[in-house]
Amino acid sequence: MKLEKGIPLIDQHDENGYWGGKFGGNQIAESLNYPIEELTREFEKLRNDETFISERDYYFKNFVGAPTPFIKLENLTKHLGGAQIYCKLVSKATGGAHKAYNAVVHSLICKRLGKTYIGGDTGAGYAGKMLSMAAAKFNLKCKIFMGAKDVERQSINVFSMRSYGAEVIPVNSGSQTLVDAVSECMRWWTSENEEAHMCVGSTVGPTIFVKICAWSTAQISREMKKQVMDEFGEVPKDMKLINCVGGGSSAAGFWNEWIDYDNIELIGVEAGGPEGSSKHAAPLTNDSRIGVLHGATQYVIQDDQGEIEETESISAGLDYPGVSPLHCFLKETGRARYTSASDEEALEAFQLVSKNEGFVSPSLEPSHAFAEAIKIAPKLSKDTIIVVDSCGDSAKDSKIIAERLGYKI
Amino acid sequence: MKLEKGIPLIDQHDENGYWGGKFGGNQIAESLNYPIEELTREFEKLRNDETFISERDYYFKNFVGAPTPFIKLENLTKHLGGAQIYCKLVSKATGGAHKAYNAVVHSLICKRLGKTYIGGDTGAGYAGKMLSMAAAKFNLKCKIFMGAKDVERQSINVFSMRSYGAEVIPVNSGSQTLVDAVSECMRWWTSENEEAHMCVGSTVGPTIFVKICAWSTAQISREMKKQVMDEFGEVPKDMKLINCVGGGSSAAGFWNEWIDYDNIELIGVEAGGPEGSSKHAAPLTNDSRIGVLHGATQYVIQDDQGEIEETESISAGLDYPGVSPLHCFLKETGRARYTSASDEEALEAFQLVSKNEGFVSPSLEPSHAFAEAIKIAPKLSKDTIIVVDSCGDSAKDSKIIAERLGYKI
Amino acid sequence: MTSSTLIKSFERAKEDNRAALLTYTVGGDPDKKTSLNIFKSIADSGVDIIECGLGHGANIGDGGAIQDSTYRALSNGIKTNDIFEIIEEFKKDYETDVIIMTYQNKIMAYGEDDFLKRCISSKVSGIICVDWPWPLNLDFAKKCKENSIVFIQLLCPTTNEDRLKSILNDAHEVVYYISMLSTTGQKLKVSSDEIKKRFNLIKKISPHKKCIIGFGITADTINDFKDTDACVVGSALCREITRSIDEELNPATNVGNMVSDLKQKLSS
Amino acid sequence: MTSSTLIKSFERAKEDNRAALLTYTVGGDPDKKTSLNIFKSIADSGVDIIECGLGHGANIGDGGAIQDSTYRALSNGIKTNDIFEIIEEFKKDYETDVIIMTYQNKIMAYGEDDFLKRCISSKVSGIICVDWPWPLNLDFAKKCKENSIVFIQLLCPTTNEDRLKSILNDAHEVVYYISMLSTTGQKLKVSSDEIKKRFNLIKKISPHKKCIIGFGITADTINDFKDTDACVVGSALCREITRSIDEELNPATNVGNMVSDLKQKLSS
Ligand SMILES: Cc1ncc(COP(=O)(O)O)c(C=O)c1O
Ligand SMILES: Cc1ncc(COP(=O)(O)O)c(C=O)c1O
Repeated sequence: MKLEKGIPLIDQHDENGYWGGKFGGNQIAESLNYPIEELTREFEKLRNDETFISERDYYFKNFVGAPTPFIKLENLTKHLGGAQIYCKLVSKATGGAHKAYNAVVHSLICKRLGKTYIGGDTGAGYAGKMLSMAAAKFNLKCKIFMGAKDVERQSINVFSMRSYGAEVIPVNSGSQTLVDAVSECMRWWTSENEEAHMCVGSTVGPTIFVKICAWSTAQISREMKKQVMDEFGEVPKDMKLINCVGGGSSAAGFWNEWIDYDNIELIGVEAGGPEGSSKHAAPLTNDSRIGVLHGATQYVIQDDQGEIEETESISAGLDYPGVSPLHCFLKETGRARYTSASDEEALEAFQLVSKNEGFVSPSLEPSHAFAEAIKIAPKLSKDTIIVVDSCGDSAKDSKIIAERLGYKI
Repeated sequence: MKLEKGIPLIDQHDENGYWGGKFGGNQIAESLNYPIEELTREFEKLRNDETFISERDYYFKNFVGAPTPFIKLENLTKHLGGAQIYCKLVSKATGGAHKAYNAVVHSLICKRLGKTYIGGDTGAGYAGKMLSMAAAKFNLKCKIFMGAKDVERQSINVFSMRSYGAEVIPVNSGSQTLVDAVSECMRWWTSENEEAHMCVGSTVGPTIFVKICAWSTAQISREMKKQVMDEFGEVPKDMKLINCVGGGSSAAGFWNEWIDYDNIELIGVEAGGPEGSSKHAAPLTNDSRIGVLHGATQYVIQDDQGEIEETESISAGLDYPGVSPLHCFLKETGRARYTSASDEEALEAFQLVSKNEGFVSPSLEPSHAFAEAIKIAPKLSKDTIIVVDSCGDSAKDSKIIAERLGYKI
Repeated sequence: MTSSTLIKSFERAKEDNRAALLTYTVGGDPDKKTSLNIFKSIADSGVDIIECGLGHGANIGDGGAIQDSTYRALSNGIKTNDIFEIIEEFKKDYETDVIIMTYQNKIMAYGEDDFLKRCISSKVSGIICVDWPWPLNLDFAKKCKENSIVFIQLLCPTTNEDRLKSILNDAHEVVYYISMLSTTGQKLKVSSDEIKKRFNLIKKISPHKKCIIGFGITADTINDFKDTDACVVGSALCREITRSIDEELNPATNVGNMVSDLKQKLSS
Repeated sequence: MTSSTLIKSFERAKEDNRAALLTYTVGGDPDKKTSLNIFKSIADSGVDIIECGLGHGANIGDGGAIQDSTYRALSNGIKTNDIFEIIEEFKKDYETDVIIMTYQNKIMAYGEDDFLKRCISSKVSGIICVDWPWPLNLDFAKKCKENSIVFIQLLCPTTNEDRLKSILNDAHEVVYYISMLSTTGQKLKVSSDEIKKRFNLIKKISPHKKCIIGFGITADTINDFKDTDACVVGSALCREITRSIDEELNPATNVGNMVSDLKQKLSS
């Protein structure tokens, strides 16, 4: 399995949609073949269409709020006393996370397809919230599928989605969480694809969804490259880019422009779950078995029957049993290194970063990435630049964090 | 009482700190005379100090996230069918509101004063949260005063402040809300001013605090002026700028650069409270009596004994019995027009805007401003430009709104 | 060769001047013993071919009724091996053909080759894999053929003519036409005539392939399809199992009665 | 002229070779009748001058103990007129001077001129207004003077020498030195010596003005100040009122006892 240089990562799949001949693909019902072909065709056209690109850029700038800041964490660097720690503050994007890029692009595509209805999955509620926002903006009818358990525990987000006019469908099957929401969303699309477009909330699902999502989040590294050049005048010799990995859309976007730079280390951090537990949402770190989930081949947390196993993580956004084919590919080619952080480590990282930096208050997902940075920074020299993607804002996690830290809320 | 052209509004006070010879001033205990003189001297130096200005601009850009978007609300405009409605999306500033500008500036001043300790008041928690964030960033010890009732009902924000390392002091006196928090903060500063700096969370308090705060939020109209020129190529002939007014910091910043343009109408919207109630937080609209509150002369909601009356508004941020001397001055000179919106009107405006626009989900404070826009827009011509300052994000109000709209949260 | 028996089942129905009747129920629902009884009862009631679901939790094609059956089986601990054992047991007493309908991950987790071996040993006649579309499935289909198991390709209303022809060209003796864009168990949202138009197109391209029509067929509409090759009723039966369990009735008996009724409607 | 009686009170203490004793309690706390009794009891216990707080909810200078008294009075419905009535009643039987200590908004709300008229009719000797600093207060101070009421300017440790001189230049016969940067009722955080140093500076600049020292003085430290002009004890008394009310004792008696004790300490 080999990574090519000079070719966008999202295009390094074979004719069947497999990266490295193995990960991804379109393992879908025949009823989805046509809409997926249609979408694939349309996307290939649009990504080369200047009007579309400038439309995308307009909304990225004016609604998502590009560029998000790239800043040095002076206090944290001093505190850890090793590598210089920088941060890409993607949490300042509209809605507080990177999910807005994908939501905007899918909404624009939906309009181009002449469809007036869009549906999407959501776990913690970020993807759904941002899709609802975009849908309201672009005058699209919107349906969000969400596990019934998540509907209960993320009720504030459910309310937001509804206030943007979206219909929120609680999914009662299986574990009643994200994995089931995605399944149900795909089932819905199977029925409605003549009228409706589907947005998958991360770089998972059939190949075209992986591609669109990563193409959207690539904005993160595109704007960051300029910021890095402004800051250092050149690409630093020794740079490490650390990102949490759930589905993998944030990491894919954060790394996209840097993949051809061999001297830049890419580190993905999965959710290790509570210390002592074995229900990790860390398919790459745990070398779980390859399987098919939501239409694509990938590492999947599953039992010997091929049944998806329940995962457990303090961070709702990382609590997914599969992982993007892109990351499976980056792992097998050795281009990226994957590791995990436990719930406890993420919590500690959250506290250390918030207290030291103030402006950077990572949600629990990027707190996993910070945990790794905190682990390795002290051992590294001042010439090493660590950049952490702080891809989510802690606001959504206040309640969970407060309870864990023993505050009365 | 007369407004001068060519002189910044914040400088149009007399030697005793009174705007129009009447509003503002320094009605403080003798123990605060020295620190206020010191701060006044220092601020006059700093606002002319290029290094300081570029430091301010650096943090406005990189942390607060300037410029915030200026966008047309196409869907709402179409829906209302009259004036063209634009929106300055200040809610995209760090922390979700304009309070970050003042927090950053005060933190920078605190450092320049050689002080390592900063304290501030907060009502709903915005001002306190952003001051805690800034304090963490700039390595300052931080104390936030908050009414005990607000501590209870805004517990998530209390937790945030604590996670940024701030000490949150519940204030048990009086109504246990913002008005008491400000009083207590001033008492604290009376004791600690040799070591500590104080940040007042809005354009209220002694003259110098009004000035610093409005000077900070002026960033809003400074950046917006460019955006208006980009959009229209000139200053539109018929433009109305609508802003909610609590303490008045947001409106002061939104209007600052436009005050000399007589053709631009400035409309301030106060909190009219629940329909049928008389406990309005609308001192300007209700022509309440002039009094002294928190060190400055202004319109104050008070009884015939000079005791502050409890106000009532669905929006925590507008629930303040006084109002900035700047706005008293703008009202008496006739430069700005003030009106109010009821809780119910604000809620309706929130729904209409969210559903139509998606990306713009105003908190309850700017929902008051939108209510006025919705009221007047249909009667106006297409040549009229209405700009609403959407100065807060609804996230903080989800619970309140959901409950009011009958969602189960 | 089991595959030849499968074709014979179709031909027998044709001789009766009617379409073959297929049932879909989830193997192991609600438990091994009951499931075996249900199959026996279905067979006794005159079904031509049994489709046995090897349920998958993270499926993306099942409607609510079949999901309920699947979760019942899975949460009762039913494993892939149990399904094979049920079929093996069933085939000891019955000639009725059994087709497995499943999802790719179930086959992968078992191992493709092991899966086929076990199909043979338990006398499975064919395999339908919902999320393994043409042409990705060709290698596996070939292996099936080598083992005399029919791999049943799926077609649907939006399969364009080129693709239709290519799939039919690669297809084994039997194909499956998904009557409408939907998951299983939804109301028929296209007319029977429209379905038959597509069915006829398929038959025109491949006159000798048997084409099963599925999705949305119930006792109300089954008669419309008597002059096709075959049709499947699934969700209605799964719902009946659920109802029987909820009301503590005997699911085997009730499902059997339903099948008799369907058979009669198809024959009249 | 009431103002002349105020000066006499200071002079009488000086003749005793001690500082004058002032008490601060909140007028109307907890109600009109009890408050009057407290004042009487304080007077009977030998106080030289009574400071009567006209409490304000949105005050920015009161510590916790005085706030408690203020809120008790306000929530019992005490109005500005009630305070004047208490003082008027008190002055019917007592010669002891009474000074009002309040905040500007209370005076504004009553009306400056009405306020002064009522001060005169109820025989108030002086006014301290915490949040009405020099020079903003000069117009009002002038009006006070015209009505023979002493407007008492405030000074503090960070009042620089220029300002100190200007204030003293404009001040009436009596000034008030805030001993430390704090609200009322906090622990004395500077040494008595340091306070006396500032006191002496004030006296050097204005030898003929009487200077009251306030903030942080209790029974423990009062003796340190016997050779100054006057000192105030406030929070300790307010706390005693609160304690008496909480324990259902007679606040007038208890506060009186406390004052006797303070007077003795100041005299010994
Ligand atoms: C803040 C944040 N980070 C990360 C993730 C994980 O998703 P992905 O790995 O696709 O970025 C989520 C998902 O909701 C998220 O909200
Ligand atoms: C979003 C928002 N808008 C407005 C206000 C009112 O304050 P001001 O009038 O000073 O802008 C607040 C205060 O908390 C606020 O949070």
